[in-house]
This record gives sequence, structure tokens and C-alpha cells, in this order.
Amino acid sequence: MNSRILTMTLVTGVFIVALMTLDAVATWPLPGSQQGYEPVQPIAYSHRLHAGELQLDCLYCHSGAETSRHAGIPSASVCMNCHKFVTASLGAVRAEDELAQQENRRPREVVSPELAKLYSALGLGDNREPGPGLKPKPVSWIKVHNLPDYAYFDHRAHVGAGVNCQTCHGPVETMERVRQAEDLSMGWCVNCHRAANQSGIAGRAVDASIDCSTCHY
Amino acid sequence: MSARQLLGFFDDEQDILDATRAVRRNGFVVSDVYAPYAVHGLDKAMGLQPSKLPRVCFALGLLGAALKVWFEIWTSAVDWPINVGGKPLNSLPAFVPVTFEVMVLFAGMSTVFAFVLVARLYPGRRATPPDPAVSDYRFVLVIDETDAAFDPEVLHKLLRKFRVRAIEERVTTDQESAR
Amino acid sequence: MASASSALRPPLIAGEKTPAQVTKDICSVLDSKPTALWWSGFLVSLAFLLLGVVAVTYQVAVGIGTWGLNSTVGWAFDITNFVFWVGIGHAGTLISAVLFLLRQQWRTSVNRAAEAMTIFAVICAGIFPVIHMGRPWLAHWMIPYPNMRGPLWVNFRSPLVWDFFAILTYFTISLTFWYVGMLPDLATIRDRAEPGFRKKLFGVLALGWDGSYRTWIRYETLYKLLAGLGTPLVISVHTIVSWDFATSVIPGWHTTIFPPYFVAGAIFSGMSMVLTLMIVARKTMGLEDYITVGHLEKMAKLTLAVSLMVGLAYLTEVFTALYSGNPYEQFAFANRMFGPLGWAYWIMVTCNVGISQLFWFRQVRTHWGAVFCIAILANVGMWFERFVIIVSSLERDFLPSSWADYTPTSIEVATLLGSFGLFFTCFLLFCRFVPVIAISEVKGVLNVGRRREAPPVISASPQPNPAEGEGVPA
Amino acid sequence: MAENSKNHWRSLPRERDNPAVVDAGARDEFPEPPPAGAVQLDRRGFLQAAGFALAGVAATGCQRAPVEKAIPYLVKPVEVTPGRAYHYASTCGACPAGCGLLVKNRDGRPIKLEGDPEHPLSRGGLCAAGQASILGLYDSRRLGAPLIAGREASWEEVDADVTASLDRIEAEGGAVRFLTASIHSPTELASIESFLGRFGDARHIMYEPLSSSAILDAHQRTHGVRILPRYRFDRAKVILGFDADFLGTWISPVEYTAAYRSVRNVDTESNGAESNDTRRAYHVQFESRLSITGGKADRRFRIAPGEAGAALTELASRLAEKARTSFEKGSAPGSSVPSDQLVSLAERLWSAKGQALVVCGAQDVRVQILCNFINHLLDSYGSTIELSPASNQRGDDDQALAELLEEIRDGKVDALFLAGVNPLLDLPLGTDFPEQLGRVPLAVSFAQRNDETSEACRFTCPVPHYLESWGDCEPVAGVVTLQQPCIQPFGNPRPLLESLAAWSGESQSGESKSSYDIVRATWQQRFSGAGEAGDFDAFWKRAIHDGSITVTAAPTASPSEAIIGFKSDAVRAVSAARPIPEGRYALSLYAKPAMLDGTHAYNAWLQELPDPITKIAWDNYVCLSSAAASDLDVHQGDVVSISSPEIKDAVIELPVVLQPGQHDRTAAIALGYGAKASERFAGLGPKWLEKRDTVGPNGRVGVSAARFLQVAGGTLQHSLTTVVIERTARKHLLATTQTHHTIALPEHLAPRGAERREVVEETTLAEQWQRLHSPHAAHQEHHGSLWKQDHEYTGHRWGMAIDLDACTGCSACVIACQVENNIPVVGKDEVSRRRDMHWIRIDRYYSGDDDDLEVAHQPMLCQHCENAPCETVCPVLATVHSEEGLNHQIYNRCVGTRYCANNCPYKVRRFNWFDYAHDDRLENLVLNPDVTVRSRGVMEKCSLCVQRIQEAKIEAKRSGVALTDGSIRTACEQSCPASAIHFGDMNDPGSRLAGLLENPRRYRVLEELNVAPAVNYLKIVRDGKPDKQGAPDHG
Repeated sequence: MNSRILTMTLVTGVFIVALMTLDAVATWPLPGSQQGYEPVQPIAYSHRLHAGELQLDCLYCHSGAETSRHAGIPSASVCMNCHKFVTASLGAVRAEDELAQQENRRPREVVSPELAKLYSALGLGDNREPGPGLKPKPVSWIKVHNLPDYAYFDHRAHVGAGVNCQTCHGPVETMERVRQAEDLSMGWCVNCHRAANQSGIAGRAVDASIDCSTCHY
Repeated sequence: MSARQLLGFFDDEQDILDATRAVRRNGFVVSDVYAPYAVHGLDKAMGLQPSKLPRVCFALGLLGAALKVWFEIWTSAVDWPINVGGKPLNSLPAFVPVTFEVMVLFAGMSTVFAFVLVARLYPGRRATPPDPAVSDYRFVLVIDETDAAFDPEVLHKLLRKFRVRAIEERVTTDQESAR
Repeated sequence: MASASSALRPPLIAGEKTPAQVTKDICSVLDSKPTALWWSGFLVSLAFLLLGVVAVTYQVAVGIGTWGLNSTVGWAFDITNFVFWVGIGHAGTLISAVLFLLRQQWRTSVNRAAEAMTIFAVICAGIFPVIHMGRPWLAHWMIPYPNMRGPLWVNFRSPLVWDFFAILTYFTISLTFWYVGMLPDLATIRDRAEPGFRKKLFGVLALGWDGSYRTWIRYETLYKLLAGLGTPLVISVHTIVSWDFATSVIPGWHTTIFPPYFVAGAIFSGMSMVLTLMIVARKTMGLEDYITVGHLEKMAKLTLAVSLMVGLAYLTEVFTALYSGNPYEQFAFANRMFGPLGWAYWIMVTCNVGISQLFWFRQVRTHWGAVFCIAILANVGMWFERFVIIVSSLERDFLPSSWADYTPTSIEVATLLGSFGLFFTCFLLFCRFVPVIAISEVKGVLNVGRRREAPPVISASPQPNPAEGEGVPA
Repeated sequence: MAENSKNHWRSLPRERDNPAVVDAGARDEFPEPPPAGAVQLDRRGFLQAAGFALAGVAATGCQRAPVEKAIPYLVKPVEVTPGRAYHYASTCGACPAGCGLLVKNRDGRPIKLEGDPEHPLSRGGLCAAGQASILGLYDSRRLGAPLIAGREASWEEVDADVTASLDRIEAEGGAVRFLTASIHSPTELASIESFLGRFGDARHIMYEPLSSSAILDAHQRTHGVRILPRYRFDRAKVILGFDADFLGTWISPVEYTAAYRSVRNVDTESNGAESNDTRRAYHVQFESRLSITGGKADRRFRIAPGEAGAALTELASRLAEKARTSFEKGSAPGSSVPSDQLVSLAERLWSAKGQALVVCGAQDVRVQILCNFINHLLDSYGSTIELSPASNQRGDDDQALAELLEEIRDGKVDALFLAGVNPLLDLPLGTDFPEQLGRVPLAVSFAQRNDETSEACRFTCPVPHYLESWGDCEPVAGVVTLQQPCIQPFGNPRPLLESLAAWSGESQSGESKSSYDIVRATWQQRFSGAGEAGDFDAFWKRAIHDGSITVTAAPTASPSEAIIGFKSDAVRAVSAARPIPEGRYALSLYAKPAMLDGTHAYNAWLQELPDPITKIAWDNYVCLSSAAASDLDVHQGDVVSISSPEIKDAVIELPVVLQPGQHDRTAAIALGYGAKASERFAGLGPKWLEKRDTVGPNGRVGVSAARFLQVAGGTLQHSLTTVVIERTARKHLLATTQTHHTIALPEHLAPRGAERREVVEETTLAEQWQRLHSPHAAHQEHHGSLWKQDHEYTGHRWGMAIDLDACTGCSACVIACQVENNIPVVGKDEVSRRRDMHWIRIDRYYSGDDDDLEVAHQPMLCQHCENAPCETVCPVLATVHSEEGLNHQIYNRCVGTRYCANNCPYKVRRFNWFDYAHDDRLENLVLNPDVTVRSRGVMEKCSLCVQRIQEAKIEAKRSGVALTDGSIRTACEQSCPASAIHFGDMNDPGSRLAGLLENPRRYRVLEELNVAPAVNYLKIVRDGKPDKQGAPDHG
């Protein structure tokens, strides 16, 4: 009868240990998971301002997302569509105007230091005109969301299926500086695909395959 | 509590066998026997119950097998069903080998753990054999001096018949030998 | 009573030993300084081990391409060595478990060494499946652990996963079996040792064993249980190893006879290896009294029996091929015997079935030199058996266009030697630090076939019935 | 590499005026290579993040992936969307055949060449050399700047020097010679003409190492005009080939293969019929060595190289009788071909009068005249042979070449321009020729690489790759195709056109005309000249968009009015061939389909491509028949020394290869080897203890046999020389990918009744015809299954069918696959160890004996078995089955146990034994960003181009239309000139594939294993030969 008790204790013991390990191991991050990665960008571009306050459509700049595997980073010319005219925040401009009135002179043009970087990148001088000896030099942004080389993610398919940008990129419109919100692990992708197959996206049924070749080839 | 015990020292397996039998036949209580190796029949002579380890072994072996076969079916057919070589998702026959191995592993290891638990063996445990030679060649018969009816004289005589090498009386306070 | 049968049964242990003597004889080896012979053997093995380490490091650093494999022949030395060592590893458990269940008391002199051999062989075997991977650093993917890939589990249909579990289980159980079997002896050493580190160490290892018979009786039960588990385990392990091949589609691999075939082969190679080691041990450590010619002879007989089984397997295999009417199978065997690797096939047959027939002769069985040579040859033959099965089948499979030949590289040879280095290094260390013979068990069989000294003058004890005196516990 | 990589990133000419992007390219595309550790990490990321240039920076700690930068365009070109492929129509420049191309661009760089299905000649096919030529674009060893006497110089210097000396020569009236390969670009021809115009004594000479000039000369004699006719195999019903490998290397293989297939396909009702008049074309080949053309022939005769004349004479006399034309047969026939065979052949030809075609590759004018005569008797001219519009694919003139060489020797040449030729490699020139060439006052070589010839010339002017420059082609009069640049030139090369313009004194001002303007100008003029309707710009736009246009042939291009009726007076009987002297062998110098004349010797892909016949890569060798080998007592791999009494101090040493079906007194050696360009392969491949080098003892790949060419009778003859062969003691390691050559098992091992493996199945024309017209469909074996079927394939179910009857073994698919799927080059040693990485292996089997040899080619790729043995055994689920019936290999999951490869009955899995080099960052630009570059220790195999499937599916989803059959074409299928490969959806009843599965010829390899492959094969059709299977219903 001594050993009967023993059996019981052993069984329960084994169970508890097993469960604990399962639980613990399952929460280990994959090596190389970059969740929370938030690099400093060469130009302090604010998604909160543009996507949040001004409510620019993501696709306005990241136009590739609809038509291509890559959403793409807008070329500087796209920025210039607005920033040919908008050279600084409204506040800064107002302040300059007041200052000018006090000193009763014509207000000088205000150029925010960040935008100045953009202009210099395009090799533009005063009045955003190409000046002599000004050498254009592309902006080298730092990629935030990096997938492993062997994983293929196609923006087309997801945008087309009606997946929100925020589903994978997090609430970008609230981020001053973009941060990797999700861990972008394989399990995270697969489980989203499973859920999508179950309940569809935005009410529409979708075929989100979990074949390996959906991402790996 | 303290216990008074009478220890008989023997050198031959046949003597200790006979002695044990005789002592018990004469109504004395054999507390324990210390032996350098397993002597066949000594357990009967001491009137010990057979161990219950086989039950542990059987139960946990079964448990292991059950857990494993469940796990295999769950992973291959439920959690993430993948078409592997056109085989059914739940290819039970292919799951047998691993199930068997895990069963053996569970059974074996659990029995060992059970053994060390019941035998109270653990690293660092102080071993207190009544005679250091017990692990070499010496057999020791331990008899409890229970009640007033206990008569050392009778016992001495009895043991001498079996070529006892020595007899001594000990008072032990720890439970060790009184097991 | 023993005396009744003494005429029929020669003593298992020579030299009229008393338990005390046994203890002394066996433990003295551990007390004394290692002999020059031991040192030389140890250094040689160590050298080979280092060679192997270098080879493996190079291969892991540069790539599997440093082996002679190609698109057609994906396995050769690596898996050959793996199966070879696993095979070796089988005798140990067999001797300790099966012979134990069969109440073969002569096993007591050899089981300790055999079990040790098992463990070291399994270690050697276990290395190869890992280093034969293209990316060994991902070997842990074989384990179905929860992960962040979905989670993505393993393929329980794959014989390699079966292998993983089989080897793991076999190693764990063998190790436990070995250790449990050693408990009383560890206690013995503890009690003999002068106070100091050694005493402490063995005190810990012995788990405070005090020879109380209440423990003994449980111990006996445990031992029986482990033996009972070990026996089917031994068979299952090599069966699973054989399934690596039997479950494939390659002609020459895909055959139902493999499980018994491999198990027989494994026991054969294991026995031969035990014989080899026993002879070495008794010569180098002066254990002639414990490992007697009788032991050699018994082992030799067993080996002969198994070698006949192996021979039968070879014949059956060929017959099946002929009789199956499957042209691929037929060609596979024609090619195995007379193709590019024919020479290897005939080495295998000669060593495994041919030469061992000499054991029919008593003179051979009882001559340690002869036994030694035959045992060595048997091991060579068994290595070639695995080589032939693996390589010759792969070299010539279905499409003639993809037929290719295989030649090993220096790295592969070095790795093979390295595994031997590892094995013998471990074994020699074992000889130095724990009793090579199960002291307590030997004591138990001292009286077998030996007349006990006269009973006491006055005996109030009833005559113990012969059965008791007879059946001395093993 | 730095200057090569300069501004490669600019995707299009019209981006020219955007220095910003140039700069981006210059600085960011090619950072200093990061530390070794990091290279592997971001090697593919570098390519993958399309539209960005990713600068790999060393990893900042083990856990963190390396910081990846993303550098967008400053001003994005309109048509470039990062990650989207776009195609440009262009023309292949790999050889003068001028096949049509669709250049697949990704992120501003070409990554793959595809055949242009609308091209009138190539019809969508593209040969191995063409496929591989894209590698030349990213060749970091190309010249980036002009060289003067081997030292880098500026174009200004070159122009100054050249124009100066040109003016002097013009003044002195010196001799100017322009030596080029065959050119069919109207603009180039015109500008060379106008360039030479100013000089009194100037000539433009074209030559080809694999000369066809005898054909042109013959037509000069018989039709009064020196042209190469256009052969219309697609109109022939009986085809006779004499040493002309028209499916492999002769003139325009891709065009001919497509045409040939169209009249050989038995599935089209007309060809399937049995009666002789409408049956499929009957093909007889006379040849001295086995070519892939001979391998496809219905009947094949082994003849000595010189023997074609005799056979033709005999045929001619028979046909002349029938045609009641006089023909002096002359002396007794010297042909070894049994005359009854020739008689019946003559019958067959005569009965196919007007639909017969006799082609001859012999470089002997008399023989070619005979050939013309026969074609004339058979009314082939106007039907199967077109003189108008004629072909411009060959314009070589060996007579002129001979004269030129003479002049050079005598030092009579004042200015020599060499364009696209490498005479020092491929012509039989004495060792003293280089310094003779050096003595030419003005020697200018237009080349992409610093080859043998450029070294000997004072001026070396780098010309851009054809994917970098504007150009036009007119392979056949009236068929005009354009070349347009798909990427800015690497370095600073200058197109031939621009150089000529700059030197012809037109542009004194210094700024020279762009080749674009020049080409356009030509066509403007031609357009107006031809009086085409409509406005030129529209025409021009259409031309650029389609890549090819058809215009009324320019008067110069088609001398139709110059053509006179057949002049039979030129016709002479050719008596028996010169007997081969005792103890000697007739040497036949040939070209391999991949290596051709050696222009591609720099190309690792082509060097590693196993020859379709011998299956040997990375070498040339001397082929001997087994009889010859036993006479010489040599075996495969033995090195022999080859010398010729006719040519002094010409001795080369080559390994022997035993070649079935070769004439016993013939030795065959491939040209194009031993090129300086192949020196780069020294030390190629993984480095380890027992590594052997890729290059031979001479530091190059193979040995040049050009010394044995002979200029005789006004032609450059490649099978005239007779040689003495002596064995040496040495052996040579040959990298062969197939060592057992027959489907038959070795006799002493073969089980009775199963001596032959039914891997390649064959049927006969008769049986095929009867099947086609009998109701019962292809018989299907059904195997019961032990398992319950868990997997229905409800959606798509991808599969493939390969027509073995169409496959010529040309290996275009192998290279196409290599380019598409980033398959590494592993080097000779690895190949010789049977570790070649090609995903498609073309198995080549012989049956029959030397005199009646049958050859079968079987492309063997992953069969995507429904019950895949590889999947079951993978412990880590790295290879599994998809819902669409594909067998996936997941590289990043693979741990490399190789169990799957062992268990694959087809042995089509490839293992990464090492980390194969991807160190040349420029060359890496050719990698397909849509396919993972596999690292060491993982298994790989054919994926049926799953990346293309995914792309198509996603694109279909996006545009909301259903996938149509044929919208997905695998790389191999796309490039196959014979369109033998068909990929499709087996679940789509309307698909081509579904139709082919019903074809009676359909079978599956090793069907008895019940692995149920998704790749099907169609049986080879033999003409009247008994069915090898015996059982008609099999398969």
C-alpha cells in the first residue's frame, strides 16, 4: 500500500513537471526574434503625424503593397509631392510670422531641420531648386521589419485579401518612430492563417493556405 | 525510543539461513538481516512480503504508452495535419515503435525511482551496517529484545548451534536499525 | 544439497574462493597502480580518439562533402558505423538481462563488463546519426518540443525518429541497469576504502547501501523488472534500426526479414566483442579464476549458435530475392554478391558464418588465442555486413542512369578509428575505477558445484531440502 | 569589380539623366563585403529586398539579425515596381541564329532570358547557350575600359590614336580589313560598309570557326548568288542529313528543332497517319560521330567524314535516272553504305518529291553542289529550301578569310579590325601569328573580354553585352528583330556602332551618335525606302514592344532577282572519299551544343553542363568507337597524344572517351576548349583536403583542337585532317554524370527475363497509329492501397508530361532551370564525384549495336510522387506534400540526413555538400530573388518552379480572374525548343496536360512502385522498329 501512494505521487509529479516544461518552453522566443526593434532613422519621419493626425493612406507612400510582393519605401520624389510646399510645421511658420511682425519685416522661410535632410538628399538648394555642386544622395532608411531570407511574404496577397496593415505592423499611426510590434515568428503567421481560414477576413471567406510553399521556396 | 537488540554474526550463507529460520521458529522477532549478497530463501526465512514494485512498473509503463500514443496522434492528425507521403494523418501502425520505447522508458525509470524511495536510498545517506564487513563477507542477524519473556540465554544457545562467530547486544536510539 | 550435484557441475569460479577473497581479488585491481600494459593501451586509444575528434571537427566545419558520399549514395561509413556500434551494444543487456532471466549463473563473471561495453558502444553509436547530418547543430529538431513555429512537430512516421527514441531509451535503461547492478559493489568499495575522498565519493555513489535484507529483497525485484524490460528493449532497438532500411523502397533494403536478421547479427557482434574484451581483461588483470575457460567456452557456444542464425538469415535473404520474382530485388542480390562490392560480401560471409564454425571443436573453443582471433574476425565481418547492405544497395538502385560508386575519404576512415578510440578509452577507464566483475553476484555463486565443509556436530536445524541448497540465488 | 559595378542600378536608358540614382548605385549597391559570418546571413537579403539596395552590415550581436538598410530610389522609374518582374522583348546574341528573347527584369536588372513565343523563327524556344548568356552580363572579368597595348585608357585617347592612323592610312590608300563573325544586323553591316567606304582598299570579311561557307559557295556556283538558303524543316516529309547536326549546333538549331518537331509529332492527326504520304517526316542521318540529331533519326548510318560525297553521288545518280537528267556518276561508288539501302532511300526521296530536304554539313563545295543538285532534282527549292527570303544567319567566306590570313602573314594589311571573333583561339594559325598580327600598324579588337586575340592587338575596345546595348537583327531576310538595353552598361564599354560612327569622321565635334539613334535612323530609312504604310513612330514602337517585326525584305537583303535557275554544269560526281591512310584516323572536329565555338568558354554554367551525348562536363576529349579503342588498346580516360603528319608541330593530348555509334576510323574532338577565358576556373569549387582542380594541366578547361582545322579548297574544313593516335601512360579524370549507359543490366548480374529495365518505354509508329484510331484508351494499372486515402486534391493539382519522342537532349531545360532556381556551379571535382547539382538530369540510354544505335533521352526531375517515399522518412517534416500535389522541400527546416535522397527511386534529390561559392557580388545579381539560395547541408530538388506558381496564383487572386491553363510555365517548359515539356493542372479537364494524360503513349516511370508520380512521360516512337516492351498495352 506504501507503493500505491507512491504511484499516485509519481504520476501527478510527472504530469506537473511535463505541464510546467511545456508552458515554459512554449514562451521562449525564437533566436533572432526582433520584436520591439525600433531603430533610429536617418530622418525623424513621424508616422504618428502623417498616418495618424493627417490620416494619409498607407498606400499613398507604400504604393507597392497593392501590386507587388514588397510594400516599398517611397522614393524621395513622393515626399516632394507635399514637401515641395510644406517646409515646416505650422507652429514654426506661425512663430516666424509673429516674430516678423514684431520686427516688422517680411517673414523668412522656415525649413525644419528634418526636411532639410530630405532636400539635401535630393540635392536641392534654396527654394527647393537644384543648385550647382549639390550632389543628390539617396536616404538610407533602416529596415524595421526583417523576415528571414528563406521566408517569402507577399504584400499583394494580404492587402488584396483585406488584411489591415496594423495586423502585422501594429498601430503604426500612433508610433512616432516605427517599432516592430509583432514577433513575426512562423507560429504567429501560421496561426493567423488558420484563424483566417476559420473565420475569414472582414467577413469574406479567404483561402490562406498553410502549405509550406506558401512562404518557403 | 531506544531499542535493545541482539546481533548475531555469521560467515556462511547456509548458517544464516538456518539460524534465521530457527530463531523465528522459537518465537523471537527477527528485526533484520544484513548480508553481503542476496541469499536465496532468506526472505521467506525472515517472513518478508514480496515487494510491490512490479505494480508501479506496470502502471507507469501503461501510462507512458498511453500519453505517447495520444501525443503522436494529436501532433500528426489534430494539431497540424500534414500530408506526408500520402499516408493517413493518423498512421497508427507507424506510431507503435515510439510508443513502445516510451513505455519501456517510463516503466523502467519509474520503477527505479520507486525503489530508491521505498528503500530510502539517496546520495549522502549515512550507511550504518552493524559490521563494516557486511559488504564483504559477514552476515548479521538482528533480533529485537521485545518483552520480558526475552531470554538471551536461550538465544545464545540457539545461535551457537549455527556456528555464530559472535553475539553482542546493542541499544540503538535511532530508528535506523529498528526498521 | 549442492554436494549432491557437485560431480555434475564444475565450479563456476575456480580456486576455492571465499567471499572475502573475492572482494580482495577484484578490488585490488582498483587499489593498485595501473600497469604499463594498461597505460599503453590507454594512450593508443586516446590517440585514436583525438584523431577522430579532429576528423569530426573538420567535417562539421567544412561540410559533409568531406565524406565520399554522392547524390546516389547518401549513407555509407556513417550509418554503417552507427549500426555496427548499436549491434555491439546489444550483447551487454542481452547477457545481463536475458541470461539473468534464463538463470545462467555463469553470466555473473562477465555481465558487469558487458553492460559497461553496452553503454560505451551506444555512446559511439549515438554520435554518428548526429554528425552524419548536414546541419548537426539542428539535431535537436528531432525532439518534438513545443516551439514558435506553429508549433511544428516531428514526423513520427520516420524511422529516424523511431531511432532517436529507441537509442535514447536504450541508453537510459542500460545506464540505469548498470548502475543499479553496481550499488552493492560500490558499497563494498566504500567500506574498504580509507577515509578520504575515495570513501566520500563512493559513499555518495552507493546511496548509503547497508546490505539490509529488506533492501536486498526490493533490489532483487527491481533487478528482475529491469531485466524483464531490457530483454524486449534489446530486440526492439535493433528491430527499429533495421526498419531504417526495411521501411524504404530501395531493393536490398526493403525486406521483411531485416528485424530478426539484424537482431541476430547484433547479438553475434556483441558476443564477439564481449569475448574479445573478456580475454583482454582476464589476461591483463589476472582474473583467470573468475573468467575461466569455462566462461569462454560457454560464450563461444553461444556465438556459434548465433552465427548459425546469421547464416540462416543470409540464405533466407537470397532465397526471398530469387523466389520473389521481383527483378529489382534479384538484381540487387546478384549485384551484392558479384557486383563491384562483391569482395565485401564474401568477407562478410566468411567471417560471420564460415570461420565461426570452428567453434564446433572443443579445442578451439577452449583455446583463448583461437577464440580471440575468431571473435575479432567476427567483428570485422559484422562491420562489413552493414557496409554491404547499405552501400551496395544504394549504389545500384532503380535507374541505371543514376548508378554511382562510393569510395571513402580519409576523413571517414579517421572518424571510424576515432569511434574505436572513444570506445576503448572509456572501457579502460572503466576497468580502473569500478569493479569489472559483479562482486556481490559472484559471491552468490561461489558455492555452485562446490562441496560445502562438513555440517556442525550438533545440528538442531532440520535438514534443509535439497532444492534450497541447490538454487543459490543469482 | 568596383568599376564594373558602377551605376549598374540604373534600370533604363531613360534614367540616364538621373545622376542621383547613379550615385546610389555607385556607393550603396556594393559595399565592402561584410565579415565572413555576416555574408551568409544577408547574401540573399541583398538580392531579396527588391527595389532596395541592401547594404549588409556586420551583425551587431548574435541574437540580433544584422541591420539591413533600405535605400529607395530618389525618383522611381515608372515601370519599376520593387518586386515586380517586367519583360523586354529583345534578340539573343549568343550565336548568329538570332532567336527571340523576352528578358525578365526584376528591380532594374535582367535575371532570366525566356524564348519569345511570338518569334517567327525560334517560336519560344531558347537553347542552352542562349539561356546561359545572361551570365556574361554579370561577368566581373569583362573589360570596363578600352586598352591601348594592354594598359587602360580613355575613349578619347583611343579615338585620337585610331582616327589619326586611319586618316594616315586613308591618305596612303592602305589596306583596311574588317574581320567579324557572321553579322545579320542591317545597321552594323551598313555602318561597317560606310566606315570602310572612305578607304580605297577595304574589305569586310566574316568567318565562323564552325564554317558553313561551302554552302554559300555552292549556291554561288549553282544559283549564281552567294547566300545561305533558309531550310524549312517544317515543310519536309523526308529529311536527309549528312554530318549536319541541325538539332544541336548547325546554323540555327532552335529554329530547326521547332520546325523538325512540327513534322515529327505523331499526335497531330496528319503525322500520326500510317500511309506513307501523310505519315510523320522520315529522318535519315549519315554521320561519322553520334550527334543529338543522329540520335533522333529513324535510320542512322555511320560513315567516314569524307564519305558524304560518295553517298550523295550514288543518290544523285539514282534520282537523276528518275528525273531523266544526265549525271556522270563517274567511277565506282566508294560509299560503305549498302547500296540497297541507298536505293530504297532514293525511292523514298523520290516519292516525297517536293517535300524532301537534304542537308549537308560537309565543308566541301563539290559535295554541297551535289547536295544542291539532289535538292534541285527533288524540287526542294521553293518548298523545303527558300532562297528568297534567304537566311543571313551565316555570311562566312572562308576564301576571303584565307586571303586575309595570307595578307597578314605578308604584312600587307595596314588596319585590321576584329569584332566578335577570336581567331587566335579558333583558327589554325601558326605560333608565329600573334607577332605577325602585332606587326599590323593598326590592329583593333572589339571584345567583351581580354581574349587571346585582344592581347595581340594594340587597341582593345570593350563592347557592351547585347543586353546592354541597342541593336537590330535580320536572321532571315524580312524577319527583323531588335535588341534593346535592359540595364545600363557595367563599366564603360562602347557599342561597335558608336565606335565606328566616332571614327568614320562623321562626328568631328567629339560627341558621337548614340547607337540608339543609329539603329533608328537605319530603320527610318528602310521604312521609307520600303514604302511601308503608316507612320514610322508607330512602327518603331511596335517593333520595340514586340521585339520582332516582319517587313518586306530590303532589296540588298534578298537578291531574288539575282537568283538564276539551277546551273547543273557545276555538278560533278564526287568519287570515293580519300582513303584514310593505314594507322591513322579521320579527325572530325565538332561543336558541343553548349560550348559551340568557344565564345562561351567563360561561362561556368555551360562548362558544367554535361554534353548531351557523352554526359561529360568540364572537358573535351577524343571520342573513339569501341573497335578503334581496342585497336589502340586504350580505355575511357586514358590520355592519348594526337598528331597529324599533314600539320607540322600540331600535337595535343586528350583523354579517350568510348563513343557508341561512331565510325570506327574516326576520331572526334570538340572545338571551343582550351580558351584563355577558361583560366578563370582555376580553383573553382569547394576547397577541402581531397579537392582536385577544375582546370587541366594547361591551366585551362580542355585543350584547343583548332590547330587541326584546315583551310583547303577555299573552305575551312573541320573533318579533313587525318591523325595518328598514340597512347600515353597517363589517365585523366573525366567528370561524367552518367556511368552506366544502357537500360540493359550488366550481363553477369541480370536476372533472366529482366535484362532490360523498362525505364524508357518505346512504341512504334504502326502501333501508335492503330492506338490513335482504336477506341480503347491508354490502359491504366491500378494498385490497391493499404492505407485509407486521407488526401483528396480538390483545388489545383499540378503535374507535368514530358514527350520523350520530342526531347532531343539539347539540355536547354537544364540551364533554364539552373538560372531560374539559383543552382550553384560546383566545379569539375564535385561533378566527377557525382555531386552535380542540376535539378534536371537528362538520362541518356543506348540500345542496339554501333551500326544501328538507338538513343533515348529522358529528362529526369523530381517526380512529385503522390505517395512520396522521401516524405515518409524525413524526421523533421522538411519535405511534405502540398494541397496541390506538389512535393515540397523546405530548405530552412532540413537538417540534412539525406534519408530522403536515399529513398528516392529516381535519385533526383540534390544535396548541398558544401557551401557553394556566391562570393562574386556582381555575379550574384543574376540570382533569382524569388528563390532561396540554399546553404550548406540542406537537400534540394525540382520544385516545379513553385515560385512561378505562387506568383501566378497571387496575381490571379489580385486581379480577380481565374488561373488559365498555360499561364504558369515552368522554366524548363518555357525554354524547350521542341516543346516536349508540358506543365499544368491535372484537375482541369480542359488543360493541355489533361489531354496528354489520355494519350496512349503516356506512362509513368517505375509505376510498379505505386509512388504515383505527378510527372508523366510519353513514349518514344520508333519507325517500324519492333516494340521494345513486347507488351503493346504496357504503360
